Order: sequence, then structure tokens, then C-alpha cells
Amino acid sequence: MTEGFQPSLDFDAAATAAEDGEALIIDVEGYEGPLHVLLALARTQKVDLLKLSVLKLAEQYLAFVQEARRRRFSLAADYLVMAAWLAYLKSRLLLPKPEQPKPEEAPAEEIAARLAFRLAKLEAMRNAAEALRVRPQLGRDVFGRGDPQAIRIIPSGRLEGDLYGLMSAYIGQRQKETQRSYKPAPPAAYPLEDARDRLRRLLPDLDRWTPLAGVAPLGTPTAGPSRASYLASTLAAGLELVREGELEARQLEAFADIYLRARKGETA
Amino acid sequence: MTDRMETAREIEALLFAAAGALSERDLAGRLPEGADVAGALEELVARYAGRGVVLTQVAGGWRFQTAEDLAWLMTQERDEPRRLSKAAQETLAIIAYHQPVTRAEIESVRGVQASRGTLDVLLELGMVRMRGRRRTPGRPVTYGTTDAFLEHYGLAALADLPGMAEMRTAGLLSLDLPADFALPDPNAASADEDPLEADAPEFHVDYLEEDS
Amino acid sequence: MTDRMETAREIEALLFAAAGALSERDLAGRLPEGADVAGALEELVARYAGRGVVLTQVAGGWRFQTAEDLAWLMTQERDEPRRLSKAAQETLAIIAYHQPVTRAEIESVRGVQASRGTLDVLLELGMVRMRGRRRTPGRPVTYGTTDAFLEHYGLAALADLPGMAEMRTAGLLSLDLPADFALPDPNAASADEDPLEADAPEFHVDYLEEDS
Repeated sequence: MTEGFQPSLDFDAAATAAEDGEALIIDVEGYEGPLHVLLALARTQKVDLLKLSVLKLAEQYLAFVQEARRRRFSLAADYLVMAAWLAYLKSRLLLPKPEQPKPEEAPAEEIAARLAFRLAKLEAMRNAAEALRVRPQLGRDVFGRGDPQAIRIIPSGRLEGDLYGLMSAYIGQRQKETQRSYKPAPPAAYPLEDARDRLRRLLPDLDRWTPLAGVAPLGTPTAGPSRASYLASTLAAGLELVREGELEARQLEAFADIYLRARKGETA
Repeated sequence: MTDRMETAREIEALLFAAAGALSERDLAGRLPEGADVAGALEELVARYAGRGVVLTQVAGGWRFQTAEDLAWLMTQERDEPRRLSKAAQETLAIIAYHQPVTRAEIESVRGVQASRGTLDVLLELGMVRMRGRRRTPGRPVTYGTTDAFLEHYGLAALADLPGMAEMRTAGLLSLDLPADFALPDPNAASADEDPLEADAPEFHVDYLEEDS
Repeated sequence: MTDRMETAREIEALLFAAAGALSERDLAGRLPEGADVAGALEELVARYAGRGVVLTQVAGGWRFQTAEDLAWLMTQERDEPRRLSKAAQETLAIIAYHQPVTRAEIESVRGVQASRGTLDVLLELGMVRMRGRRRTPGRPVTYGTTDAFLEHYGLAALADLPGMAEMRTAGLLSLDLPADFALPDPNAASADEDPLEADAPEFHVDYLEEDS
């Protein structure tokens, strides 16, 4: 980069670069980032990228940014950072070299050479991507056996599966875990109305003291209301019938069994 | 190249890539107009006669098939990698990240009861081993992964299991994860674990040192 | 019939019947002891040259495939392949030519942050896999391509990547890039070098074992 570079030309360069840049400002969105823009600009110089005039490239890029802003394209911050950096690099390339270079700064020519190298590298990868893309691809250009013959297979100790599969399996689990919601099923209860109706139907048979446990339905152990619910509803319904004078209830002491009997109004 | 030969090439390719037999009409329909399908087929039959693959006419049309006398080659048993069931894969992943982990803990992450078979398969394959016993009531057995596991997944050490950053890179982390979502460190020492066999500390010795 | 010819017949049958590529080892394992696999393959390559179906070497194995120039015929066999975005294509190329390569290195070549949907698409398609971890601070995960990648692009080995030798000669495959050229530091170049892998002359010299 140190040779073949003539500062005297560069005052016209900005104007020419603006024209070059103009042609490129078709679609800012078309570029993924400033490096891709730089590469597109560098190609207009039609030289080996490693022999690129970085000074001219800087002009081209600054013109590109200026034009984009004039047209009120919104540019992402990294485009502007690149513009600032290139403006700085340009000034360093143009200024006469200080006799004693600052130790912490690489020579501007070296930085320029590195930029050219990065562009060459990106270009190489874009070419590589293209070279891969035009290769005959399986399922697009060349085709394998459409109807492979079954081959009897025995499983072996060898396992299929890669790390990505393992990670997906794991994270799938954990995500399910965080999304798991708790939906308790409300316990089925024995409706009070049903208990009353049932008790009324049983009244004629309740001519003797009968324990509550024997009066309440047994229920089924697997489905429907629990035994406790049957007992509670039957007791509540029984107490209502007691209040209405159709039933008698008695309990000898606290926590003892409760007995029920139909009230025989006249004989009691 | 003669037309006949070119048609033969085309038929060769079509029959090879087709999922089933193709009739002469199928072939003619897919070849350029005026192709001499019958002639080309005749040529191909002759060309493949006596080879390992022969061109034969079956009910639906024409197809390539392997020579009958080579049937023994086709039925030979082949070493095919075994595919883990989804449940086993998930269980293995949980053990890898959460080890040492008990069966109950695996179940709590998966939200389903681990069927006996799943863990057994992993133990049998040598991917998972019993590591020790948790110092909690009931002293449940803890599970961990083996060296064979590391080898299979190309990991130098447990510390190399991909973490959050890599999962994010790989696009595996959805955005609606809770903010405090974290991955366990499978390499972390586990203080509340007793070795299963005090005499065989073949793995990480970190948790064993608690006793000394 | 000579032995060589019989072996060729057998290989022909095996490769024709197989769904994917078979390595010479696979073939030898299924053929009678002492079969001259390499010689027979050579003979078959010659025999099928210029035909509608050709014998090619991919990903370390051999497969029959339809001739490239007959792609136009195969309209029915074509499954609409997932089209890779430009960014994904570039990323795939960078991984293929630089592997093992970290995400940061990919980003530094492209000059943009890898967005969601580039690396994960490649991982999901099975074109790219995580290879291991770089032994540098942070131990970043390294990426590489898979056999499926080679098979898809019909490459026998990574060394067959188009333009590989030229790029290496031009020094374009060095990952020794200034991470951010806004920070000019003449020493940065050598400091960035990874002593473990920078000098790796061949692929697959990653410190991790290949999963076999």
C-alpha cells in the first residue's frame, strides 16, 4: 500500500468516487454491513483487492455514506462508525509521517493493508460460497437411488446422535418444564340435592337406628365423588330432614358414630 | 453420441432415481419427444446382462434390481447405529446436565415417570452409570454419565457440554423463558453424595473428598 | 469370471442398492475376505464414466448418482431444497474453509454479527456441527462441517473444496485477523494466534476425537 499511491490525485478522487458510489446506492438494505459495502465499492476499482487503493476506497465509502444521508436513508450506527474510522485513516494516510511514530499506533499503511486483507478474505469466502452453490448438489442436480433395496439390519452398540440433538432434547425438556401449568381437577362432590332425594327414598326402610356410614352410598373407589363427600352430603341432607321432622339423628358422644332413623311421628 | 445411446443414458438415470418401476409410457412421457424407448431399453438390458445390477421387466414396468445370485449380499446383516428413543435421549440429556441426579429428579424435570426401561437402556449402553447415593432420606441412587458418553459426543470433559451461550447461538432458547432460567453445572462438586463403591472412584474425585 | 470382475459385480450391487454412500471399509466388510475393493472400484468408475448413472466418491465413501447433465430429466425426483440465505451460504463457506472455527471468528470475517437463523439453520440441516472447544479464554465452541455437507455438495473430502489450495497459498484462510481494525495494535496479530490449532495443517486435527 505504501507504493503506487499518489496523494496529488486524491483531491479529484472524492468527486469521482461520489459518482462511483452513486451507482452503488441502489439499496442500502442490500448490504449486510459496512464491510459488505466496502467490498462492493472495492470491486469498482477493478484491481486485486490486496493492491487496493484504500485511500480511494475511503473516499468512495465516505461518498456512499454522504449520499445515503442526503437521500435520508437511515444508516445503522456501524456504518457511521466505519465512516468515522475511514475518515481518520484517510487523514493519517495523507498527513506526512511524524518523525517519531507514536508507539501505540501501527503505521497507517499497515492498517490500510489489513483492511485490504480483510476485504480480500471476505471476497474469497463469497466466491467460495458461490463455488459451492454452483456445484452439483444432491437432490438438485444429481440424484441418489430412488428406491434403495432393504438391507437387513442388526442394531449394534454404536449410537446415533450428536451434541446438537442432545442439547435440543435437554432444552426441549426444560422449556416444557417452565411452561408446565398446574390444572387441578376439582374433586367431584356428591350434590346435596341428590343426597336428600336418596335419603327420602330410603326413609321407609330406616325404621331402626342405622349408622350414617351404612346410609351413605359406598361410591366407587376409582371415579366419582369420594367416600368422604358421600358421608358429608348424606349427613347434611340428614340434618335438614331432621329439621323438617322426618328423621331422627343421634350421637352418643363426640366423634362417635352417628345413627339415623325415620321419625315415626305418632309412636315417638 | 447417437440418439439411441443418449436415450439409454437418460433411461438409466430415470430408472435409477425413480421410487418404483417405470412403464415404457412413463419413460416416453419424461423423455424428449420421439425417443426410441424400446430400442434403448433393449440396449440397456444387454449392457447390464450378467452384471451385479440387471434391468428387469416387472408388473409395473422396468426397474433395476440386484442380480439374483447376489441376494446373499443384500441380506447380510449390517452394523447400523442404534437410534435412541426420544424418551431415552431426553433422559440422557437431563442426566448429562444435572448429574449427579436421582431418578426422582429426572422425573421432575421430564414431568413424566421414567419408565424403568429408559434408564436401563442407557445403563446397558454404557452411557450412564450409577454414581453414588444422595445423602437424603431413602439414600436414593444418583446417576451420571460415563466416559463412553463423553467419547460418543466428542467431549473432552463434562465442562465442554455446551452451555447457555451456545444454546442461544444454536437458536434453541426460546424468548419466553423466565429470566432466571439457568443451566446446572454438571462439573460442580456434589457435597451431598456418597460414592456407590468407595473403592472404585473412576470418575471425578471431587465429591469423594468430602469424606476425608 | 475373474475374481476382480466378480468383486466389481458385488460392489455394483451393493452400491446400487444402498440408500447412501458406502466407504471402502463398509464394502470390504460385506464382501468375501481378500476382495480387491479398490481395484474393482476403479474398474467400475471407468465402466460407468459417461453413462446416465456414474460412480463418484463423496465424504469418504462411494455412491452411484445420476449424471450432472441429466438434472433436467429429474423433475419428479427433485424435492424442493431449502434455499439457504446469502448470509447462511457465506457462513457455511467460512465454516467449511476455516474449520474448526468459532462464532466470533465467523463474525469477524463477515464483519457482522451472526443473526439468528444463520448458524442454527445450518445446524438444523445437519450441514454443520459443533466440534469442540477452542483452548483459549472462554473456551469458545468451535464449528465444523458434517459428512452430510460433503455428501450434499458431492465432495470426497474437505481437501476437495473448490479453490482451497489457492486460498491457503494466498494466506486467505488464516484466521489471524485483527478482530477490530479500529484498534490498530501491531502485536495483536501474534497474540491472537492460537498455538493449538493455528498451525494445524489438516482438518480433523481438532483436539477432540471425531465421533466415529
